[in-house]
Amino acid sequence: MRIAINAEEAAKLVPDGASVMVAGFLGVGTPERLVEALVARGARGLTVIGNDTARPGLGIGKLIDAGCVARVVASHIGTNPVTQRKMLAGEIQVDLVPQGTLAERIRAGGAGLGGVLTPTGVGTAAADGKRVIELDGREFLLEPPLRADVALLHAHEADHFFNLAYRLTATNFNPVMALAADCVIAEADEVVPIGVIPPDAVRTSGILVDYLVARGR
Amino acid sequence: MRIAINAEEAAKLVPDGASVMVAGFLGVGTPERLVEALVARGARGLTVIGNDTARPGLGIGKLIDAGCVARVVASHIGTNPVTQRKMLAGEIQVDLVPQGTLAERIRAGGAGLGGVLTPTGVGTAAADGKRVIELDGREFLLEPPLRADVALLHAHEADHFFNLAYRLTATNFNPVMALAADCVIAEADEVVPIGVIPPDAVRTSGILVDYLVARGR
Amino acid sequence: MSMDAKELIARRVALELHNRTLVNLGIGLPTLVARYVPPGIRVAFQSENGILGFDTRPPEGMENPDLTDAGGSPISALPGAWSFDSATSFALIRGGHLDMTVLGGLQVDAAGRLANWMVPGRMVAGMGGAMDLVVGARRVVVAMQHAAKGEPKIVPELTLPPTAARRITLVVTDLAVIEPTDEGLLLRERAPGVTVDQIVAATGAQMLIRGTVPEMPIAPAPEGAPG
Amino acid sequence: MSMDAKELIARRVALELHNRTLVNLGIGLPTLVARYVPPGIRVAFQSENGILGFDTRPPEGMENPDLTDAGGSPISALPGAWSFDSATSFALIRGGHLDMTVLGGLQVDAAGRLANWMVPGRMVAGMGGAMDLVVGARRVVVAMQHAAKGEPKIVPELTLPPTAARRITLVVTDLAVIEPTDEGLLLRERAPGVTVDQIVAATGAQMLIRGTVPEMPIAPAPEGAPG
Repeated sequence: MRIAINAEEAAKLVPDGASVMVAGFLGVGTPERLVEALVARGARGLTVIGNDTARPGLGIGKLIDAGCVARVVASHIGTNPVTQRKMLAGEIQVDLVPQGTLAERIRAGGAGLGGVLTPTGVGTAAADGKRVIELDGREFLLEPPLRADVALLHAHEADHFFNLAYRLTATNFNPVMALAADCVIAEADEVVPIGVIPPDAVRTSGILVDYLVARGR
Repeated sequence: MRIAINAEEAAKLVPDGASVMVAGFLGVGTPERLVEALVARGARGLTVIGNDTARPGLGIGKLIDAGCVARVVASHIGTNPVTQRKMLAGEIQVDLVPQGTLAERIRAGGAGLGGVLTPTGVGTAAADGKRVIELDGREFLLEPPLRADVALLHAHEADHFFNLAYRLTATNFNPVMALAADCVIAEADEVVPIGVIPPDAVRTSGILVDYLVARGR
Repeated sequence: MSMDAKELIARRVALELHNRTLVNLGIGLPTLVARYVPPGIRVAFQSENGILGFDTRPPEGMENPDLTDAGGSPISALPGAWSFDSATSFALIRGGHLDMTVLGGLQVDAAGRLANWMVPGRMVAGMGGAMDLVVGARRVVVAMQHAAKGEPKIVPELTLPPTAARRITLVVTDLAVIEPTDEGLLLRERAPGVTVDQIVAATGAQMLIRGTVPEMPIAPAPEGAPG
Repeated sequence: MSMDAKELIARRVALELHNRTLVNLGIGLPTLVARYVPPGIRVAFQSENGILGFDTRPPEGMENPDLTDAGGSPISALPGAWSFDSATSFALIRGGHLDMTVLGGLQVDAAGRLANWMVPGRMVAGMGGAMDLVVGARRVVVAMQHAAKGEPKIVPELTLPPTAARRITLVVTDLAVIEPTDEGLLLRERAPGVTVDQIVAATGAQMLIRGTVPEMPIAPAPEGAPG
């Protein structure tokens, strides 16, 4: 059996200036207690990699509100006017990446691949500065793998070995981010004994999870 | 609800000379009834894409025994002396691919990616004739995506919509092959009503499965 | 018959649904298409945040915070649904497993290219999944108003940044159905009560007009619904 | 103490296991390492056909045809095991998530390169997962007999096709433990009762020998086992 840490301790594992993958899609599947602990710690200068920045007061939006973020790598920021405003004010750098390319770049980072060859973005602004590879007469963008110092995950269930299972559309970026960071921290809605999550239902092995955040008391 | 076909009808959907992905790892997770129906039909000239050719009398080995196969794309044929003998006799062409590269090439074929950039095989015979791409001072082989005319899958459970769930190490190549062929045919150990396999347990959606083989009577 | 422009567009697009296929509907107007699936047609709708086979919003109090659509709104799931991660979601999209995507549009040009993700000078939102959808779906149907503030949205050449290099399949507007072809934009159908001249006047690009242009058919309204 | 060469090698390799890491054991000799996991060390063993946390063969009659190791033999699974598809399996391997792989070897050369998948002129088997394992695992330990039929397997330069360009981490044989370094092959340890001269005589490549070479420690035999 392994020992969970509390959210405050977890937040100390994310240094200022770190690159942080935060799972979730408009806040669904985002570890809110971890995010709140980062805000409480007063984290600064983070590079946040995630699908979007949710809304003010929700998920990654809380980090944006609190001024924790220097740079965002995301597919969409249209739901968060604070991100947009801070981008225009030059307070946050925003790198926009097509959503499928973002998922695949993170997967490549975790799978030891040299990059992603995608047809998405060819002939658009997403191709700016990208290497184009022609294969059998078709053009593909060579997109680099993405990794981060830390990944923050949200699971439906975790067991005492830190195996994780996700639920419905809260799955999203969690499984790919679990492989793509040097330090993986997860929070779960429920914690269960080993064996309650059967082998075919485990989506992320506990061997990949460095820390589990204890349930709130 | 959809209608299952019998294995004999399924075998007619695989024309002589077709490329066929056959899931499984040393026969585990291979659809044996489909394989046997292909043998019974007297299929000829198939290109078989799979991890290995199992053993004589098992899985893909049955296709080799019966002379159905002209070409094999696999990571390993060492467990099947018949494949080795037919290769030396010039009856079967064998393309050997590192196992992780094989899985990833099939995934790329199903995911619309232009190829795979892998460090595996650099500086070895696996690099012969391959394009090498240098990224940040590291070399990667550019491996092309793999697709086939037909994929033959084995599932633990199928529901009436043809959703599939796999079991333990019989999962192996099934989920990636399900996306990488023009026609997908599955056989299952059990068939259950829709809803018995919950959304998080489905591994291949029925929308991707063209035909399900009825249970033997 | 009284119906607004959005309903008309949605009911026409619904006729493009093929039986037993996978379809992605963009946020906004395209979402309406799900209401008008013709009788006898069964499609699986995919939401790019990770579900196939979703259903409309559940009754109040039965929402699940772990089950939403790509706009973040609570949804339900049909029996037989499949939930999956983001990499798998875009493997489906990019890999050609979607028969069709229905997307909103800012501009379509004479070459059939779509712009729908960015207006320079305005607040940037990001492309989200739009670029992957336009590249990957077998058919891309653009559902949009024919004009915006009196300005044509169908133009000779895009003045807004393109979403993809690819030629889209069909444009359905409140005035017309237009198919980009090798020869140019082909005017296929006109909305009920709309003349070809009215369409030409509201269209910035040249169109091919061959013989009589028929009135657009539309899917029936579902039973119990007004209209 | 009496033990055969394979057991000696397996018990020495077992000391390389790090707590709470993921380890892949190749087919054959490397498989034996699992028997000698030192007390207090917990590792998860991965089998590349798709399971993490597997256990030894179950009792007769309790085998499951859907649960085998990479050699096709029936295995069991420990509580907390994870089963996954082949693409995920090699994402783990190639992505650097394995602390260690233990593989058999045909040759290791002075540069620390490994050949273990093919002998030209002999029946071809294929590389299986070996190339990915050597490229991807953080540490690659080669477990092999020091010589084959009197011929050294540790050679100045590979005469067999390499498995990867990468320098492996450690070679453990029935005579010695050798570490490939920037300066060359470093003789780290000698097997019980074996002299440095005997090792040098049985080794085809030049070795670095610094001071006294200690005898190799080995993991204890598990309780209840002979030896």
